[in-house]
Amino acid sequence: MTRLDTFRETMRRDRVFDFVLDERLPSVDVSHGVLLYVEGLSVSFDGFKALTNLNLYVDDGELRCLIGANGAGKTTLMDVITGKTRPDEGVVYFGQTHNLLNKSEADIAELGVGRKFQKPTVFEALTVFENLELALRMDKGIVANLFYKLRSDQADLIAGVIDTIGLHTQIFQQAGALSHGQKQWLEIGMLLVSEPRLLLVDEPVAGMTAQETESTAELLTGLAGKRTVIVVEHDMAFVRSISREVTVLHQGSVLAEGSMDEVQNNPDVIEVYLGEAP
Amino acid sequence: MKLRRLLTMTAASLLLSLSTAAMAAETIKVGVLHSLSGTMAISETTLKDTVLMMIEEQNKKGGLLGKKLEAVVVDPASNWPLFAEKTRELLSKEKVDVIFGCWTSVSRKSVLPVIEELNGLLFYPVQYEGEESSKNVFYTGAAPNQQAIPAVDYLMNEIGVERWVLAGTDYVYPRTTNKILEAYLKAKGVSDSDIMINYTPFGHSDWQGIVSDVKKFGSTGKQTAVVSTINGDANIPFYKELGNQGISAEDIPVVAFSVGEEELSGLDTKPLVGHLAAWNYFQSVESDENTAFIKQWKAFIKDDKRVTNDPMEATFIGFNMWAKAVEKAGTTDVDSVESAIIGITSPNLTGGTAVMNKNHHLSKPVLIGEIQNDGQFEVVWETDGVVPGDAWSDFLPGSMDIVADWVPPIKCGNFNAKTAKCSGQNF
Amino acid sequence: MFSAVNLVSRYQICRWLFIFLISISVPMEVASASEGLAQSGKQLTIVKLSKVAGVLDEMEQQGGDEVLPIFEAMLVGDLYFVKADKTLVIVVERNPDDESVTVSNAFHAEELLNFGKAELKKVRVNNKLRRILRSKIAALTLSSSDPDIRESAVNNMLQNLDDENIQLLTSAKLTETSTAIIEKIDLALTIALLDSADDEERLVAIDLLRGVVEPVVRNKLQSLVEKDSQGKYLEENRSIVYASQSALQQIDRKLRVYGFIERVFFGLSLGSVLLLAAIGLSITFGVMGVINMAHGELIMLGAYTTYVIQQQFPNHIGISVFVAIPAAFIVCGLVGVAIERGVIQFLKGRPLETLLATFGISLILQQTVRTIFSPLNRQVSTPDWMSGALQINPGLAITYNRLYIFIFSLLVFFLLLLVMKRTALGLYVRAVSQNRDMAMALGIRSNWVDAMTFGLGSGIAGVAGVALSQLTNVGPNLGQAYIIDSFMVVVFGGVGSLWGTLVAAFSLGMFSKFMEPVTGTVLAQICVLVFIVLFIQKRPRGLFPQQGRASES
Amino acid sequence: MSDTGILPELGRPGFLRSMLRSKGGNTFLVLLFVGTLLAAMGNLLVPPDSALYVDTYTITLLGKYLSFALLAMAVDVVWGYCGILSLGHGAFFALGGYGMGMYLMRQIGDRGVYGNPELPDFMVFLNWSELPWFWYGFDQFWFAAIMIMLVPGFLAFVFGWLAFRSRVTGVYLSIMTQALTYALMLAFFRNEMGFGGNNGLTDFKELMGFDLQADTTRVALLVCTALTLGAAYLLSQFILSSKYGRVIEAIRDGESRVRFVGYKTETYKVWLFVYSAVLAALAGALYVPQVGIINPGEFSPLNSIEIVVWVAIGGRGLLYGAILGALLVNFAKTQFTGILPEAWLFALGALFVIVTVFLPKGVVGLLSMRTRSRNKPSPDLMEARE
Repeated sequence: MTRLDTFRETMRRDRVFDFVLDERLPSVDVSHGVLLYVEGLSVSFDGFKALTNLNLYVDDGELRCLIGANGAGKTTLMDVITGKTRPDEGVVYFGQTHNLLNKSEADIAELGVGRKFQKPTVFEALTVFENLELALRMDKGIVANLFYKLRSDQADLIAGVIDTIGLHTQIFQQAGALSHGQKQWLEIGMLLVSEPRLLLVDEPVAGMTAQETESTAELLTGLAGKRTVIVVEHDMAFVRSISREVTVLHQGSVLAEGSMDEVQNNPDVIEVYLGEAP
Repeated sequence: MKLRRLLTMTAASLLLSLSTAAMAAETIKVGVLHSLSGTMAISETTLKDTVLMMIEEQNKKGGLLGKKLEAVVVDPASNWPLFAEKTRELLSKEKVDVIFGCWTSVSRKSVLPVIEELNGLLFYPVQYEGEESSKNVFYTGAAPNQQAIPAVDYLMNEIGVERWVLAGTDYVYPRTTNKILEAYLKAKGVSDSDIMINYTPFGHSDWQGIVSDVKKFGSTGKQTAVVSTINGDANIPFYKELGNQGISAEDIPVVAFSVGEEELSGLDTKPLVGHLAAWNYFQSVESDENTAFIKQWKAFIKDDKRVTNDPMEATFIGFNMWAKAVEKAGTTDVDSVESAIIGITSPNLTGGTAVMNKNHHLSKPVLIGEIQNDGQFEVVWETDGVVPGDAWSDFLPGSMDIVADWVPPIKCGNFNAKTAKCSGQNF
Repeated sequence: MFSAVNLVSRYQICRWLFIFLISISVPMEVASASEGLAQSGKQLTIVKLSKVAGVLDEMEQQGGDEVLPIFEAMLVGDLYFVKADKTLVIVVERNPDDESVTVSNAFHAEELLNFGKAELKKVRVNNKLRRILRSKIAALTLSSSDPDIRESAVNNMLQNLDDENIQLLTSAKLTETSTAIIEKIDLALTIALLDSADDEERLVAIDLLRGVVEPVVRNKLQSLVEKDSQGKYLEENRSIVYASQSALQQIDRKLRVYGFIERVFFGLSLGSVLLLAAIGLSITFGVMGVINMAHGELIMLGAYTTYVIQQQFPNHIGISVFVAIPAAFIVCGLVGVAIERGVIQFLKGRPLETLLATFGISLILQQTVRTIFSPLNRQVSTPDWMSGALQINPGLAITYNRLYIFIFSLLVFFLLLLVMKRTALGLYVRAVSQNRDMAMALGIRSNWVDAMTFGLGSGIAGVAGVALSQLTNVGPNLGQAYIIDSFMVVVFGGVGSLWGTLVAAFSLGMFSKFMEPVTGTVLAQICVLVFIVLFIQKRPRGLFPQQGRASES
Repeated sequence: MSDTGILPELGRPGFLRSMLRSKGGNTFLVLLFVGTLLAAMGNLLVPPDSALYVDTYTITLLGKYLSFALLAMAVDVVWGYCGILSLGHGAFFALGGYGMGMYLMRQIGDRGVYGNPELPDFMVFLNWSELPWFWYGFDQFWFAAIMIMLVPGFLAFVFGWLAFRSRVTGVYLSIMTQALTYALMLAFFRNEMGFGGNNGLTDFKELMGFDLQADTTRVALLVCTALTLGAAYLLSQFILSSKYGRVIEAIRDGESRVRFVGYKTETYKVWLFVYSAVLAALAGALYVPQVGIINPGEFSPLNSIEIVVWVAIGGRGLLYGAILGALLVNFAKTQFTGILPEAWLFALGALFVIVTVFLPKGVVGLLSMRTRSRNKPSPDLMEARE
């Protein structure tokens, strides 16, 4: 290759240098269609088995609901996926290549795993805008943040999300002053602006009005396809309204998997879970 | 707005209150620079009261040069940088003519540059490690050769001590004293293996290990003694541990340089009885001056239980010498007093007279006392005459050649006799 | 360990019996009283201290048994003389009311006199004279009817084995009935044999002294293996040198073992102090999450309570400690409840703020104590049963005060454990600490539980103060010396775990005591701190972390 | 979608804009500038017998207060903004002070009492024969200046890196920092360390060739301290009003949540801690030549806690609050200890309790609360934080 060729190659106008590229999703290999692998996962606290040999596979672009009684291990599973809790044994892979178990919470989040907590956790001393800005997908290093200025595309994104979550009048209000439901929305908003590959949503509609619940359902179903979503929820009607695939957890392992109808007719499920309801 | 006003007001009042200069003096001002709060308050408050008593006494006699004396008391709060700050306040704001103050070496070191810069006058009343002689400071406490060396002589000659434990708190006074003693003992033919040196932190309370080591060290059949430069609070647990481990004053006597009547007052002296202390003064010494002084003190402080101690005597002597020098010079001007005071004598409370030497240290008798049940000392030995205080030890290699002599032609606090040079003076 | 000691001594009894058979006895004539005694007695009041020893010899020769009361009085400092006529008198009673002293004439005990304090002067003694007096008294009391006096007399003579004393001992042995004292006498005679002219006897003696840890023996043997400046042994008979060397080795081996045991005890003792100081904190910090910086001051209050109680019972020092323990618990407990109700309850869930507020309280408490009791240290006497040491053997002694405090600390610990595990209060406390809302929903008055918990922790701090008053100075700064150490112990052990606090206290105590000979005290302390700082990086929740989901968040 | 064009402007104001909007901050900067200027002129230009004369005592006192203010600000940066309650900032302050002290000691040269050109007096005194290796280079100001920031910064980095990486937080961290400064205190008390033991370093003669006892030098030092304080204030303001600052505040309120958003909070905290330590060290370095002594007492845990109190009283989470607190408390201390030494500890203790229980936002918080209740609209909410 001649020098000129090298030059031309370097100066090709349809490409940019790597360092000019930022805020790109790290590449996640989903060549087999599966985004999340959870295999043989066991977690115990002080003798109590929170998860026992749990297996779960979530496809790319899927919307999956996790249901189960209290203590079934739903939140613990999310904790493991996001790096908060280290399992005793088992494997968690994000795509084909990323082993989530040896990564820190921040690294996992950077990979594109976003989480909404059961109890809304927003930064109360910051404004709604700042909360969203903080969650933006961007370089999370110190120097970058020290000299950071909001770009117009990011501003557009935030504006869009604010429209979605309906907090337009509260943009510059401190998040601490929001109502419970508004905080839920804000947290969902933070999840949206971070543009994650995988969304873990823990009880999104608790404390919401029926109307809000409906729009949440709309939002989540709208996301599916573009992103992968795992929802933990107790509200069966809500689950039914959004879900195509449901996983039932019981005592730390998967009891049943399938569509809502299938699951509801599963005798095991009826016995341990739904059987209690009526 | 309010905030701004508040800030402005604070700043303004700050500047105003600090810059009001003192009015011209109708009286002779005596600065008292002793900690009244913090860790050193225990010891120093007494000295503040002593100075106040002396001033009251002097005023009863008609003051000095026809003027009344006025005490200016400040509290440096056992905080060493604050000592320097308060000295500056005394000298530049209050314009005092003399300062009585300081207890610890570090406080004196902190004050030193300021007092030399502003040409003040300081009387320092506590025994210390020596190695210093400032133009502006008069040292009325004991130098190491007025306390440590006579004590060792006593133990060696009268008790027949052959093995030595030099135990001290880890700061400059014990370090220096022990260095001097080590050199002195070696010069006397004591071998290295018969000297044990140990340092502990301030306020050390767990003495089991060290006392057990001392016990082992002393069990070789040779008479052993502990020379203790252990500071204040750490002493009681030390003596208690000695007593509990069955070491009596007869087996291994401890001679201390920082344990006096004040430290013993109100303490359970049972474990201490028979141990020794070396000072220039004990309350138990019988003399007319001392009886009068004790009476005066108890009346002044309105407490019959209060005791007197060595630094109080040093304050007493220092104050009397200053008063005499002022009268001799006819002025309170620092330079005149400085040259007038050399050679001035003042009666000791223990009998005899103290003399201010050319090196700004005193000649004083040295007494060894044994601790009694009642917290007093019984004098068991004393030097034949007075011992002149030596600013620079003859037993340290660094200071052997240095002499302090504030009389012309030398007029230097650290004159190197070998090189005939005077270095490091702040004026 | 104790049985091992017994075995050894039994073995030695057999050996000394052998010595007994070969020893010869020389009866001693007791000198009769002489007229010159009073005359030489007067000398005591005149001569310089360095000459007094000679006067004492003279008196002993002249007076015989008669001088015993004089010597004893002189030893304890009760011998005075009348300034006017230099008559020696012995103090019988001091009358504090009118400052007068009742005395008896030193030579006619029945003659009682009354003097003003100023008319008398003490006969001066120093430590050297006391030693001489003690050995003279020993010689005179060797035939005393009290075995304790006889034993201490023999012990005194052990230090000074001259011909005269050996003769005294030999004769005393014939009439001695107590086996313990006979053993001691035999030991003395065996040591004396080392100076015998017969090398065979000396070898036998060395063999007998093998493994005896009495310091006198070791020093004596050491002198047998000394070399002169050319490196040649002073002792001519090589076999004696070798025998002594091997005997010494055996003694040193034993001493090393004892030294190790002693160090372990030191570690345990320091550990027990740390445990006492930290355990109250472990309750308030571990269970309630309150950073009580005033904890040290509560310890200090406990110590001052001891002082006040002792002031109330000046004649019953021994019992006052037992009164002080509940008193300190109540006083500090109440102060603790007051602190909780007054300040801490407003700071729920803000641990860092409790740190600041309680630090302010600690300053106030310190200054209050300073105002009430003066900044000087206060006198807390040690009861007799707590002073002295348990002499296990001549090479190993354990001081009583530390021993009792060690036992006491364990007692407090297990009592607390019992309270926490077996009582309703303990149950409530644990319930509230794990889930306040749930506990409240179950009808537990969480405010009351908080106050009680804090009171309990504070009360225990007070009890620790009682123990510490026996070891260290009782002054306003007492608490500050322990607060950082206490926090270190609790954090190291794992917050909320009582057992963790126990293990942490003792292991830190051991660690620093075993570091001490290597590094010195200060460095040992620094090492402990650095060690804990590093350890916490490795295990942020301490040795015994509280587990479970609750601790995760 | 609605109009989003205004968002970037309204969102987070730029540094300059935020400065302009911070009334308290501006007042502070102006006061600092004017006060220092007046004091300097009052000392140098006004004749000593004039009523307007500012004596040297006041100058050194002001210098001391300002160094304390810088120190308080350093603590506020980590505590008020990031929730790291450091009870060991006195250690960084003292280390900075020792760095400066070592330089000043070397400047004495052969003017020490023993006349040794190489060794400081206390070393001759203890029969040391040569300069310990860690004293090398301190005869050069540039080297000393670097070390003053490097050593405490490095210590803070190592400590912070270990602690934050292991997620030692809250109370544990506070106690660890306390242990750190306590250990350092014990170490510096040891004479073998080669830092002068209990006596510390004192009897300084000159700084960069200027006589330390000259009035001009003192005024210059005061001006330097004021400038450093001002610069540090602006820099801290810049850092804390950047997005980095938002993250820091978010960490204070919910560290694990920030981690789930993808920020490596350890790194954020470590660098903030290092920055704060360097500020504290600078304060120490400015403090030493003005008071003339540095000794291990500065490491005492009590001192570090007192710094925290200044911040708490002034108002944490506000830079000028911390500064105001340091000035107020120290001014009160100077006044009180002169009049009623006994009462000072009572007053200080009571202040602690009252401020923590009733005034969690300190004096400034009290003031700004008033201001806010008068200006109803919400934009002020933003300002209150700046």
